[in-house]
Amino acid sequence: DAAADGIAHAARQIEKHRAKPVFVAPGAPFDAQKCAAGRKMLSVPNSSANPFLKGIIKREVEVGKQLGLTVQEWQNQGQPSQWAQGVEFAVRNKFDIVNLISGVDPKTLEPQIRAARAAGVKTMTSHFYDPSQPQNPLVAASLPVGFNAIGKLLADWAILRSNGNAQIVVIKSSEVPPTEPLMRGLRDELAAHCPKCRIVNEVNVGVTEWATKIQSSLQSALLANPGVNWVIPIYDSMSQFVVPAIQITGRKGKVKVATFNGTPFVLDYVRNGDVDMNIGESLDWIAHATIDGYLRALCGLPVPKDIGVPFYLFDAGNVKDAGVPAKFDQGYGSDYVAGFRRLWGLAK
Amino acid sequence: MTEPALALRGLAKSFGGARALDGVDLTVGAREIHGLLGHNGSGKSTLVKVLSGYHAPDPGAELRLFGESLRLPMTLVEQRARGLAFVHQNLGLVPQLSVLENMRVADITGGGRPFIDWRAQRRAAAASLRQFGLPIDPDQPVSSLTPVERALVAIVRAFAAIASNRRGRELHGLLVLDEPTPFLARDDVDRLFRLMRQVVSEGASVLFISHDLDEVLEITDRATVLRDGRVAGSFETRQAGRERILELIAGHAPVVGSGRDRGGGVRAPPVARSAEVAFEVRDLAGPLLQPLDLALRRGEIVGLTGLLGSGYERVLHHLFGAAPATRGVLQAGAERIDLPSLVPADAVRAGLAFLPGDRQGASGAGGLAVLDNVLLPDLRRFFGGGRLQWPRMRAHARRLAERHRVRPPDVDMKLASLSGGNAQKVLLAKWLDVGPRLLLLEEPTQGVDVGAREDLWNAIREVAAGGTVVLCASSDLEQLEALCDRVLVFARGRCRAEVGGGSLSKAELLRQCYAAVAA
Amino acid sequence: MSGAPVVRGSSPVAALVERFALVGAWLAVIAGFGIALPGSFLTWQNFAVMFASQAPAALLALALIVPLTCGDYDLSGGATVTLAAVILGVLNVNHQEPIGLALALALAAGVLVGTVNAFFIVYVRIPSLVVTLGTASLVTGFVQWFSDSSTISGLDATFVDWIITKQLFGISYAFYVAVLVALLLWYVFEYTPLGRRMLFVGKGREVARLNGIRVDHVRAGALVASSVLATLAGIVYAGVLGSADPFSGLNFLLPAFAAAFLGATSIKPGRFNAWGTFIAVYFLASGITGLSMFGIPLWVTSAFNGAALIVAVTLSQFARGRVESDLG
Amino acid sequence: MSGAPVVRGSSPVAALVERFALVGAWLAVIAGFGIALPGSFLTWQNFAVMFASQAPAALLALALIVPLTCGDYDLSGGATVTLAAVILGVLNVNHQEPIGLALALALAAGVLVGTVNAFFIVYVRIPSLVVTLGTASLVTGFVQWFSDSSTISGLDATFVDWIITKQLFGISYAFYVAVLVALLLWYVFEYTPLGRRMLFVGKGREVARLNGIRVDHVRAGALVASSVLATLAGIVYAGVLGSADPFSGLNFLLPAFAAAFLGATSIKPGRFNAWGTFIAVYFLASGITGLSMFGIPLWVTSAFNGAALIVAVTLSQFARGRVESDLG
Ligand SMILES: Nc1ncnc2c1ncn2[C@@H]1O[C@H](COP(=O)(O)OP(=O)(O)OP(=O)(O)O)[C@@H](O)[C@H]1O
Ligand SMILES: Nc1ncnc2c1ncn2[C@@H]1O[C@H](COP(=O)(O)OP(=O)(O)OP(=O)(O)O)[C@@H](O)[C@H]1O
Ligand SMILES: [Mg+2]
Ligand SMILES: [Mg+2]
Repeated sequence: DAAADGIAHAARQIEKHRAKPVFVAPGAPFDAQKCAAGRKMLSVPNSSANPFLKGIIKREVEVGKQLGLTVQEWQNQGQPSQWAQGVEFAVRNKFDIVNLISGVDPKTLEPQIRAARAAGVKTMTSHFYDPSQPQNPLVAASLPVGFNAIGKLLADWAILRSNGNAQIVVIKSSEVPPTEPLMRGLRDELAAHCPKCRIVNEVNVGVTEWATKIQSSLQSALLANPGVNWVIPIYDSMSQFVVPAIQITGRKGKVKVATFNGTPFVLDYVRNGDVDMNIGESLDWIAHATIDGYLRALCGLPVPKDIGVPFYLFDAGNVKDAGVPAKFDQGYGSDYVAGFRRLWGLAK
Repeated sequence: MTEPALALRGLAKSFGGARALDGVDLTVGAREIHGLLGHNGSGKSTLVKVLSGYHAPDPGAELRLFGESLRLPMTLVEQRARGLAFVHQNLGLVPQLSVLENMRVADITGGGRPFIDWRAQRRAAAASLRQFGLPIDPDQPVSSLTPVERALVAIVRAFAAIASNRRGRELHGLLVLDEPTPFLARDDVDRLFRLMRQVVSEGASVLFISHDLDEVLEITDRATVLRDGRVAGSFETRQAGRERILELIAGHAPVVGSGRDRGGGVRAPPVARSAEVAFEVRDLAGPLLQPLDLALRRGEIVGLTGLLGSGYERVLHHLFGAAPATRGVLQAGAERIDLPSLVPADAVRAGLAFLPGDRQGASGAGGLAVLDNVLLPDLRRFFGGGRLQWPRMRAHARRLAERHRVRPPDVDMKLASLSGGNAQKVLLAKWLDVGPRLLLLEEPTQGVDVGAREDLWNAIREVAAGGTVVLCASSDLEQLEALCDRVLVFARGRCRAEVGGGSLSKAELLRQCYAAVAA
Repeated sequence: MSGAPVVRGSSPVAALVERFALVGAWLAVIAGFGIALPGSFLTWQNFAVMFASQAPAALLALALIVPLTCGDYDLSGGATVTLAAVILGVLNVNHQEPIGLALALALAAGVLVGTVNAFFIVYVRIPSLVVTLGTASLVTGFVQWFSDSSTISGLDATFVDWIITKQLFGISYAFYVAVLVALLLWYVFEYTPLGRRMLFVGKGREVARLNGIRVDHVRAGALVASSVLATLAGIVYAGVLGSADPFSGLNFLLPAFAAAFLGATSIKPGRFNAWGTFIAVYFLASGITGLSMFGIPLWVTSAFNGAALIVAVTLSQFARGRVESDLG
Repeated sequence: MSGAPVVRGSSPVAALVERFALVGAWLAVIAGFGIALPGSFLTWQNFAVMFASQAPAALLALALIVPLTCGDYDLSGGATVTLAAVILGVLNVNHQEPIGLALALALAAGVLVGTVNAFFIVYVRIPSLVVTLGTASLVTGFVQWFSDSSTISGLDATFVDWIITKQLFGISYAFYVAVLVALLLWYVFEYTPLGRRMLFVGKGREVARLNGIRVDHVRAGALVASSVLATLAGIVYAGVLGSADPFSGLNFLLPAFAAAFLGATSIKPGRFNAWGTFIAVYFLASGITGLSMFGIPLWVTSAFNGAALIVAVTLSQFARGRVESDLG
């Protein structure tokens, strides 16, 4: 019947992401050093206080060193006016690329990006759009992430682990653009493959209000809906407020959590059984892929339509690979490093 | 024991050069009620505040309490151990807090006991209130009390403190009362006196400050008169005659005579009774003011006086809308101003001007420059070409400062850093400069030195000569004599007498003041 | 009750209404949601959960009323909460120090912050608002450096158990920490000379001096106490989350002030008082819990906070005849 | 200059030092980073950009000093900035209304917020801190609902051009908006009777009243002006980014207050003044920009803000002999 088929489908999807990630070349080999020689990239994170983004930039700097690409971070406190200053800074100081990482929406900087383009500075985004989303016309190149696919994966996991009967509370932040495709994926997958599953409640909490509002509103939602057996905080840094909410309402064990990002402290939660599953990405891999993609764009080569960093599911079974306590890049294997070096002609 | 309760030697206190107290010796015997007299600003309250440890005195003062030598300022513990209790002139109550808290402040804020037994505190407070026959709920906020009740609360507080400090069966302590009586009705005063006699009979001593000679003569054993921060005399009250005391208080100030002569010379001839009536006050009454009718003629300078607390200064507050009157009308020519609804802004627009007595508090912004303060009332004059013209303003302010001999004549200086007297000159100059129709002055020359006083007087006479009506509330009788055409004498909120024409002399005024209270 | 006097404006009745209006409002909110959602809202568990998870907020609000009573603002309270949490996290998790030491150092940090505040406010005589605005961002900077801006989970299990797992009457101990602090402040404010000294300092510095109270000592003490209580709030916060969150400090500050001012309209109207503040925190929390159980979007809760504050203070202002209040 | 008096405590020299200390500090910061990063920091463009992108911050700080001068706090300023931006976004983008109408309504919203504040502060006599704390979260709630908590881009192109693209001396017009407002406030504070009245209301309400100033009118006016200027800040903010961001309101508030207090230590020490505030904003911005260019870790910048504020105010306090200041 439909329910059984759905569970089977979910199982197939999950299996795809249980295997150790394998490196798939994003394009033809090219002389990355020649292309990168003397070029400069300014990486503007959503906020310098975000360890995930900071991690990516740190690794971009290292990768850049190998290729002769200068990478600099634009320190900021998450204020759009500071991002604007960053773009202007890049223009003035003849950077070649402005790299807007995850969360800096080009549309909040259109005047500056237009100016940059006029000055011959290419603005690129990575880890921001979903392939299904049209990228901002001012952006020279962008390396999207399958947020939609992630939504589907989260749904599949819930379907599989709940035997096709997931009663879900979702915690989301609508103001962050990736949320929309991710939620779409989640809903579609549930609709398509789980007749009995329901999203009981979607709690929308602004990023600035996570600390003050997630815990209390989730507690209320859980108490108001005793049937709930899944909580999906779509970004895993939310879970530091989700886990205590479940604990304090005495639903530990009855309510499971699945989330996305692979932030170390959340992987620790997985190890302790507070979180059932966390979809992770390797920061170092993202850094490699970003620089690979950008250099291709810079040198007029075809740009991959996707950042191509595989999602890897961490659950109780494999989370120890991520380290104890967990680290950002562990558990994803490392053949991608060799892979990229070969592509870039640094190794044969 | 024969040791005096209090023995002060060479007590001096200066405020930035101003000597409020200058080598004062004061002895209060055991079981003695000692009077302390002196005109306004003579240093009485300052002496009290030094005793209470609020002011640190200038070095060199000696203090012996019950034979024991102590360093000033005394700590609170020292004071309480020796049974010192005060009724400060400003009473020292916090309006937002309850009667209970204010009455028991010493107990409930004092260290020592680990926690407050409110039942006991409330009982104690209630008991003291009952003993004084006060129908006051201890849980009322002080802000909801009438001034009389507030004074009584402060008094009861002090008596309770004394009564609680026994050595064996003997009461032991010194009760200091800084002008407690002005607000009190006669029978309250009597009750106060009975209590004073009682505590003294039980062994305590009292230092009693008052302007009311009859009170002093009635209650005190000995008395000391302060004048300009020095001791003018100290005597057995019974021996000293009333006139002698008045003379000690008034002193033989050099300017009295000369002031009068020159005053006479400069003063515009007494305004003819025929001069047209510019303002008419009808049926003015306020919380502490009995109904008053008053006709003011163009160019007239009318004085208001009385002893502290007689409420004469309130006439000004009500006329200006600074404190709302309960009823009354001010008829200014055709214009009819309803006083209960009057606010200062409208008063100013109607051509009134008011110089409050509390000078730093209400009449000038100490944090701002002399220039700012002196030009505030009418800035439109200097608003030309779409801007305030500072050069003109500065020049004008300088002229005013020089004209009124403000020292130093630096108009960019903070008002607060001027001397008291100089600050006063600035604030008076402010109003004189705009030439109001009715000028309300409260202690216009307080703290101003003798020479400058004359100048201010002349300035006031000048505006009067220009047709301005001046109402001058002051307890400085010499000033009233020199300045006014006639003077209204108040007591307990009612106008008791009018002194004018030839009979207007300092001595006469003094007599009337004390007669009025007695009445 | 025969406690410290309750200063009242007008009639005894109006006074009583004023004193317990907030409690009434709270009960009304509970009744309202209780009728609407009997099964979920009106359950012991719901309140148990709310009591425990709001404990840090309550502690911070209580911390703030200490200097407020003496007439000083402590805007660094929020940052101090985070500071304490992060010190626990870094020392206990990253450096594997015993929890006891971490706790001691967290509290010590509170003493330090408070002392710095007191020095600049009382000795240098800079307005408290300015000083604590500055120290707030200094502390924030330190926190970002010390925690590397990342959340630290895995705090000592026994510590977390004591705060959140262990329960009495089905309520985690966290709540009782807040209750104890409220009791302590209530006792100090109401029944000790120190409390009265603070009150006199706050309501009339001059008179306080005239009565021989060491105004500077009292103010300094209050500022230190406030910071220490804020660190306690941070410790409980870390316990409730089981992790140290380096960001949220500031978000707690304004609601805490709101609760403090709201609390000052009840129980002892016109004065910052422990139980009023305590009730205010849980009144606001109840409203928000009920609203979110209805699945009402979160923006309503922000509005609810603001509206509740203004309405409550306005009512009590009219109850006392719109006299200029000397709060804030 | 022979303008309004600069009241001084002690010696003229100390006074002069005090007046221009902040300017000196600014120059020092510029010199420092200039030597370190001649190529990038010490360029006209760098300052041009900083001037433009900090214009909203400057406008908000200027808005705050209006009620501060009259002795009232406006904590709703930050929320009002966001309110204006979001009104522009929703009306002009989502509802396709002409930008002119959107601008008019944004400013009208400012008048409304200011009037509400004034009503509760001046008429009901609730402390400004409490009222604006409440309205701040009310406005925040409204903004989240109105904007559906999401960033809105695609504002009218000509509007954006006017704010950020069009330049004079290489600086976007945004900056000149701030300059104009600073000029206006400077003119009002220094050269109009109104400004003097505000000053007296702030320095001594009773004095002001007894000199015939309608204190309530002045305070109400100041509160409305403050909210309107805050909306102007929001409009410029939206223009600078070409989009409306519903969240950054609060981030602006505390730095703006810091700038206001910092500004009150210079030019006209002891008074909130337009140019002092203006300079303070850009002094802090220069420091932060320099630090970011250096790639100095973020926590340093946070600390820098706080340290700069405390150090500056402390110095000026010692310059004036630690007298109780009547700011804040
Ligand atoms: N804090 C102060 N700063 C400056 N001068 C002061 C201060 N307190 C009192 N003075 C001045 O000291 C002098 C004595 O004041 P004091 O209050 O002792 O007079 P007094 O005898 O109590 O007068 P009154 O009978 O009116 O109460 C006055 O010139 C007064 O202006
Ligand atoms: N806080 C202050 N800062 C700067 N200068 C001050 C300050 N206080 C007083 N001065 C100056 O000290 C001098 C003496 O002031 P003081 O108050 O002692 O005068 P005074 O003797 O009381 O005169 P008056 O009898 O008019 O009150 C004056 O020139 C005054 O400007
Ligand atoms: Mg006196
Ligand atoms: Mg003097």
